[in-house]
Amino acid sequence: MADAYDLALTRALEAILFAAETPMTLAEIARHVGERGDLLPTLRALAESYAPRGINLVERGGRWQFQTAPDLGHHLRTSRETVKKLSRAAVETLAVIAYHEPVTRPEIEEIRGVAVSGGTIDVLMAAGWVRPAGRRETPGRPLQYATTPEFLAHFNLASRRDLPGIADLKAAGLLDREPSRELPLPLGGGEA
Amino acid sequence: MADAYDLALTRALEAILFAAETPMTLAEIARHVGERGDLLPTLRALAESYAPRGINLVERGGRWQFQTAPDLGHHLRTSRETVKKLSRAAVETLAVIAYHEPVTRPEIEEIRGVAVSGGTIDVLMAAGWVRPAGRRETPGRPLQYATTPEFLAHFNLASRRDLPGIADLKAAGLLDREPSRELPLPLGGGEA
Amino acid sequence: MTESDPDFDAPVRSGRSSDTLILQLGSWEGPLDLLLTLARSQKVDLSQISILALVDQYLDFIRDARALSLELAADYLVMAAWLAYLKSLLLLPKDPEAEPDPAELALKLQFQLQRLEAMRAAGQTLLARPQLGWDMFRRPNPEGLATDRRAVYAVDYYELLSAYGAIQARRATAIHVVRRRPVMALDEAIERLELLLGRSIDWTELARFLPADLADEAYARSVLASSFVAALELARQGKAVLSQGAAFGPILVKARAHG
Repeated sequence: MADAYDLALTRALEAILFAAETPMTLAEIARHVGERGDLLPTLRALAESYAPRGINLVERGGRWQFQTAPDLGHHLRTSRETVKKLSRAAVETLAVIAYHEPVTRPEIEEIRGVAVSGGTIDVLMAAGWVRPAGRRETPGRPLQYATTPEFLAHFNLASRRDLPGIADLKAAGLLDREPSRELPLPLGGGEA
Repeated sequence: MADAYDLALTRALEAILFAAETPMTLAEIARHVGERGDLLPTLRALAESYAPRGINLVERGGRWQFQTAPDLGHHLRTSRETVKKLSRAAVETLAVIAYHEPVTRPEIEEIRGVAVSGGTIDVLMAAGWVRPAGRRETPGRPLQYATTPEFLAHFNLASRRDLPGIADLKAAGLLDREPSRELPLPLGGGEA
Repeated sequence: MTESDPDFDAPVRSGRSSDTLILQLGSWEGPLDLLLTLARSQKVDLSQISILALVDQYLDFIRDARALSLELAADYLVMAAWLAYLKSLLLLPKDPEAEPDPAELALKLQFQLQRLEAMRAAGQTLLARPQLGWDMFRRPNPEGLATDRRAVYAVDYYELLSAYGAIQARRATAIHVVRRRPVMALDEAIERLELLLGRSIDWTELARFLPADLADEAYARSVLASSFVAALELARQGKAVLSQGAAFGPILVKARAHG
């Protein structure tokens, strides 16, 4: 990190990510800095140098962006900001999609035990958190849904692996379509 | 700068200025951080710490803002090349100019047997292969066109003399039909 | 009202527990949700719940609701019927041949309840996380990164040369040679037919006036066509009379007697 080359690259990365209108993939960043070999180590070092600051450089769903540190929201909120009030059905549907993706609507309905209204998925798509993700190659070719990088960015998740408790849920067999033969493990404490 | 209080203030200032819609006055910044005494020393120290970076904190007319370092502007613009296919009319026009230069537009039209649109020659000039080459000293003083060194470079030609003559074209099967006897060979004499 | 009395606003009808449930009738999102709520009232881990007790709870709830003539959506009743069936299977002596296996059905129900509970908790955990636009902020008005599109034209040497070749080929004076084709011209046909017809006043088939040895098929068709048109022309001129008995029948021709 100390030599002149890395300094120039680091400065370029800072400027590009600062000016970018949307979070950028590695390929997009590379197009702006030109051919400079592997950017990832420099990006990671840069992110680390920003970690204690009020501005953070983060990777969310494979896209890099600057954002303010999550603990400083109270300095920044104005009367304009309102938390999107999601219906219980929307929150639950979002969780089902995030933890089971790609998932079809019949599967969402089976997990929730009720019909999912078109409006619910619509709200999640309008928020930019959910997208259609191709068709399942089964009879009827039902449309599948998955979350977007914007969903990860919104909830400050680096990747789906960081979804709270996902490893435990998976180990407990609760992300499977069918119960496993053995009795499922009890849900772990408060986390799930 | 080292104590915890200043670190918290510095982080808040970073976040506030990063998330600001417009450059902020000291009073506006103070409203966001609450009563914290004199902000100016902390702001100046922060500006100094950003000075070598790709993002700078600057004061302009009493207002503070983050901006990209002025020497990095070239990274914020990139040019992407898109390959376009040259139209048949443009290729023919280019060929006529190459074989007959300097040549006027009426002459190109006569040789091709069809009208040549201004756009066609514009495309060839935009591609960097054709340039205006003075006016012909005849009535109406029509503009003449010629090829550029880039044209030669693109086709890997040392000079226009390397262009094959009619006989060569015929031998290579590039003339579908036999030209009439009376047709003067365009590459006659010293001109080409 | 005194603030020291927290129960002041409590519902008066808190005597019967089923009442409390029924008062909340609208707040369940379907039978599975109701089942989950009932299961939670067992106050044990969902993996330890008694399915039989749960079934009884659900059936009691539905019976109470019906006793109060409350309208229940059909899916609540379908679930009630299914649970009653499950209960009967579970109570019967264990039959290894039973299909479906009641234990497996119970396990599946338990799995669904656990999974719904897990997703519900996950949703709440997500909402509790820092959120963009509330906890974290991006720059509101980034300058943006510009991409200039520059066109690069593709043309290779061969294209250039063949284009020039094509121009030269176009410029070449084209000499069109018309191949002589074996035809019988109309004038010739008229002259010939008129001669053969003579002054005959007998009806004769037109085909009999055609030359006999027509080896060349193209020429034969030409002769037929020309002779037919010649016959029409002679009829128009009043020199011949034509007759045809039926469609596609033989065409008869004779000279017209001049009065």
